[in-house]
Amino acid sequence: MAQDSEWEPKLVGFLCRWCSYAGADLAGTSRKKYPANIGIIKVPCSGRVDPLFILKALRLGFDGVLVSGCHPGECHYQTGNYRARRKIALTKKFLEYMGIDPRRLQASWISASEGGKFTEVTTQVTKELKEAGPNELFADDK
Amino acid sequence: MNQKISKKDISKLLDELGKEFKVFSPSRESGVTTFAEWDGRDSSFLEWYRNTVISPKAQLQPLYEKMFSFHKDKEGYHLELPPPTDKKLIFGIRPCDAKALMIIDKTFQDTYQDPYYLDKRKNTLLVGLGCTNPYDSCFCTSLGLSPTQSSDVDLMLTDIGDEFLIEAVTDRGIKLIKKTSYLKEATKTDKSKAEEARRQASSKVTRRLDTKDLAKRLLSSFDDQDFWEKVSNKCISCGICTLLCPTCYCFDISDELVKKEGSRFRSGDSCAFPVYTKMPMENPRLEKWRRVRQKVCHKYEFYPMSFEVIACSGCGRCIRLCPVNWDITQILASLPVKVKA
Amino acid sequence: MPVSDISYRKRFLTKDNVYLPHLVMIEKIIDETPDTRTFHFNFKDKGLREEFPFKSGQFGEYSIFGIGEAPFCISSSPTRYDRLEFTVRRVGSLTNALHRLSVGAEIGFRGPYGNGFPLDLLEDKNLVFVAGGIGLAPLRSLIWNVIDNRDKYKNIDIIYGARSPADLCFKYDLKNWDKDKSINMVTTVDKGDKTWKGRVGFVPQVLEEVAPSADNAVAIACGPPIMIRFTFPVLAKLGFTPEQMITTLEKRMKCGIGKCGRCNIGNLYVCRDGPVFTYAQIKDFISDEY
Amino acid sequence: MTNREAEQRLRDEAKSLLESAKVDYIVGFADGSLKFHTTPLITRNKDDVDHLVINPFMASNLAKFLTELEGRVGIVAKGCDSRSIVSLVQDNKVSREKVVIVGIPCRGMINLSKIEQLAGKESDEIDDITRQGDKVVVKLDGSEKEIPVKEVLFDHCLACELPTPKEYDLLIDEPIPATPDEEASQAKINKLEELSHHERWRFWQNEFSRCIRCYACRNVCPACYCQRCFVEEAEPQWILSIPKWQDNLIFQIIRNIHLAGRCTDCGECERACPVNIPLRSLSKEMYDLVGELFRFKSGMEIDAAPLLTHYELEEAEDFFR
Repeated sequence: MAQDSEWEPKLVGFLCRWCSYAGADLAGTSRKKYPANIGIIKVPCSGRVDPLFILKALRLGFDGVLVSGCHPGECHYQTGNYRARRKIALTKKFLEYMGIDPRRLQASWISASEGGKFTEVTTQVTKELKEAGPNELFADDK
Repeated sequence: MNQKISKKDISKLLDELGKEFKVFSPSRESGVTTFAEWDGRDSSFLEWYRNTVISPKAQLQPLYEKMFSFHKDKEGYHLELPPPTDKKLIFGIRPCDAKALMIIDKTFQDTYQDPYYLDKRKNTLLVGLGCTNPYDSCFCTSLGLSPTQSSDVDLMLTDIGDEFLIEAVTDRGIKLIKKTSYLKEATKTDKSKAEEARRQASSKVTRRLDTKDLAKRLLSSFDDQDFWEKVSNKCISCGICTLLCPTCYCFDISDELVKKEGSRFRSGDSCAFPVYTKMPMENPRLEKWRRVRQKVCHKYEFYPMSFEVIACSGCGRCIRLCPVNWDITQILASLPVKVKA
Repeated sequence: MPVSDISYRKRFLTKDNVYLPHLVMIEKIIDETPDTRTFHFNFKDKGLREEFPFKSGQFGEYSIFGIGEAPFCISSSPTRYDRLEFTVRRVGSLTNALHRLSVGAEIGFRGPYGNGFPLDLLEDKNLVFVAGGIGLAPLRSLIWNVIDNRDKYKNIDIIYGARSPADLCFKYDLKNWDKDKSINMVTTVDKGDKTWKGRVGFVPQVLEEVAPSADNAVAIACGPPIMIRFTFPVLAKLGFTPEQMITTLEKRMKCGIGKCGRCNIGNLYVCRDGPVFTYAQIKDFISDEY
Repeated sequence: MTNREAEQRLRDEAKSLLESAKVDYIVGFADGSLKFHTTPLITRNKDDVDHLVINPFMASNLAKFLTELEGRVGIVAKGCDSRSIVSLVQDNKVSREKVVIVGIPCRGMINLSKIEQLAGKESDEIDDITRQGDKVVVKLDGSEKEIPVKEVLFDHCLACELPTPKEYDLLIDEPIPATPDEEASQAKINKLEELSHHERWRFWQNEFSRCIRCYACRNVCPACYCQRCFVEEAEPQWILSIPKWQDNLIFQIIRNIHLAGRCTDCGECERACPVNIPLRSLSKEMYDLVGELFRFKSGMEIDAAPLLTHYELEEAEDFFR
């Protein structure tokens, strides 16, 4: 895959408003630098993330998707993140079977107090996406 | 005067025609039979070709096609039509599928000319190939067709063993014959062979559809909800019978936008889908039996009312390809209202 | 009513392609009700402005490029203005997108399509207009048309209703018609509010109370299906024959010209053979799907 | 019990269910109008039940009709169909009390496409197809050809884990034990898994460029019971209604993910596809993933909680940072 060194991946983060979104906020206010590559969409719970959102983001040309919710046992709605876990696990495995680089779908548990972890995760994900190269999955070459 | 061509020469003939036309011939790709652009591979389709899953109508009304593209700049929007169509030749079209094109011409010519379809139609020559091995689902003879003869093609070929007898049906066909190599003069024997082949082929079409007073019978059965519910109950409301029907032409129009550029497309649509008639507040054909009734009545009642021709050529695809073996000939035979002769 | 004669339309086809829209500009946006807006628009090509021909009751296909296309009637009268108007209630993806537009936006328009109201049938007649909600839009085009040729027509009754005072469309026109001594204007709402001093009641009921004479009259009704279903029996009771009742129908449409298939009622296409029908035609439809 | 006896018993039972008003409808199979085809028989009329058949061509999954019919339904169910019914009961789409499951032990259904390929003729040109134990005898142009049954059964039948319904009210004939042959059933998928990501994506791109968006795959599927499918949503419009391969592919990926824990590997999607897209290579993969990650098998245990409404405290953690 052709890629010049200037190229920066773009990713969408679906962040749970009760934890990871606040975590991202904390990273911002505590001036921890996290990559500008991520566009954040606030969701009420990681369980809200329909795999459709992930595919839609990839169809629109984003290079990767990060779904992030509360640590197991800490869901604001008790069980939302457990359900998300099942969905995301299946989606990730299934997309890989279809031929989508597994690095394009990432998931994490980040609490409201883990601004540092948010920075680490986004940095790591961005790095991996850079390795994976631009998303040309849905390019109209055929 | 008739001509003939040896089956061995068909590949060469198609190569030659390919210089002037984009030639489409029966092809099997990933197990699906369709008409694909002739690329000189081989003429083995002559061995297996009975009829294709995807009818040659797809060359004139593709599954989806760009109507125009648009982009926006400082001056506003600019619309651009797709380039004009190529000259095409469809080799091997069956009489049923050729008739089907004649049927949908009526709609596309009615009141407003449909430029996309009619441009392609005008620029497409049809070389018919008589059908000598019809399916058990075929019922073309009930609609006044012959499996081996057609007035809806430019040239008609009939299998007479190692050769095809060629008849020019239109002026375009005559012109085509004149400039084509590999043809020989047909003899009397050839012609009688062709006669025999035609006779045999017709007798092989065994499925029947009684079209006598069909529109009237449908009209009288129109309000019989019990009947329509009963015949529609096993239908799964998929789009196979409509999207693959050579006489179904309904379409949807939708836009695709990528940043500031985009295109308007039209794509095949089906009256089997509830969304087809869905309005924000209501849907006149929400119930399955209404949609099935629409499909049946459109073909055998409304279309003849508007254009004096049944919108069906008996190709049998809807029966062959249906996942639940919903059979239009059975449905029409079971109409509750029989009009006496 | 005959299939529309399109010869006059030919001159207005872009590149001989009936599906290619004209570019038009939104010149003004009027909030009619909380969910309904009227858009004034004009052709970008100045040549078309002069002579764009249409009849009251005809419709156009409006598109936002990248979102899609939908049919709406032209709600202004061919006798007025050097611009066109259409009125849209926010109900789906395209109507939502239209509501997000601002003045100066460029959209696509093709038309006019459909048959329009049969003006020759209305001449020298008493006219009874019955409208509900946004159903006034097509009638409004006809009403202004009639007012501008007032001496060709006899008495005019307008009975118009909406769910609430806030849902009344074209309040500026209603005021004008109310003032016009030659028009009997009756406005009603299903449910009033503190400030509402007018009538309260459903349109068919009010129609029955107003009881316009059927003598030498034609009733033209447009509104939500439920209103239409109750209005025809009232008109019949008042002595109107099916031939004296006219309505305009709405269906899901794509092409607007009788090809894409979905707006049929029996063998008629609402886009090609309508949208204006007499009740005599409708009640003879073999389909109950209108 | 001979097949004829089984058929007679089925008809008798169906008739008595209707006569005793235990059910409003009987849903079963009748001979189709084409050779070697059956067609769903959905009826309230007790005289129609004489058309009920049992043969190796009952490929449809009739559970699909349960969500459409109002009232009590007596339904003919093979093992796989019974799993779909159980799954619908788990999802509260069908009430167990309103269904009388007439179980049919099944030795696998014959895939006509496989016969056609082996015979080099299309099914209407074949004179006869009969199953004799582990062989299928195909009569063609006056000659007979014996084919091992495993070569002509549907792929999903080869892997069948439940030939005889576990959940039933009546069982016609003796139960048949399961003899799944994963390896044979999995052949197409294994081949795919050998490819690189890129090659696999290309493969699917190619397959889905044929899709005509007829939605037969969705509409034959008993588990696809949504009143409104995401593909028809207009706001937001998730995928284009134009059958471009990209959107066809997204439709099918999402459909399969949405069906996780509901798909019972009945193979209907692949059978219904008019353009030969190997859809079971998607659904079976999801079926296996569900088993692998969560040890869940759709439609096996009627008391099991649906896959995606349930969870274990510790599972699948390695997908999360």
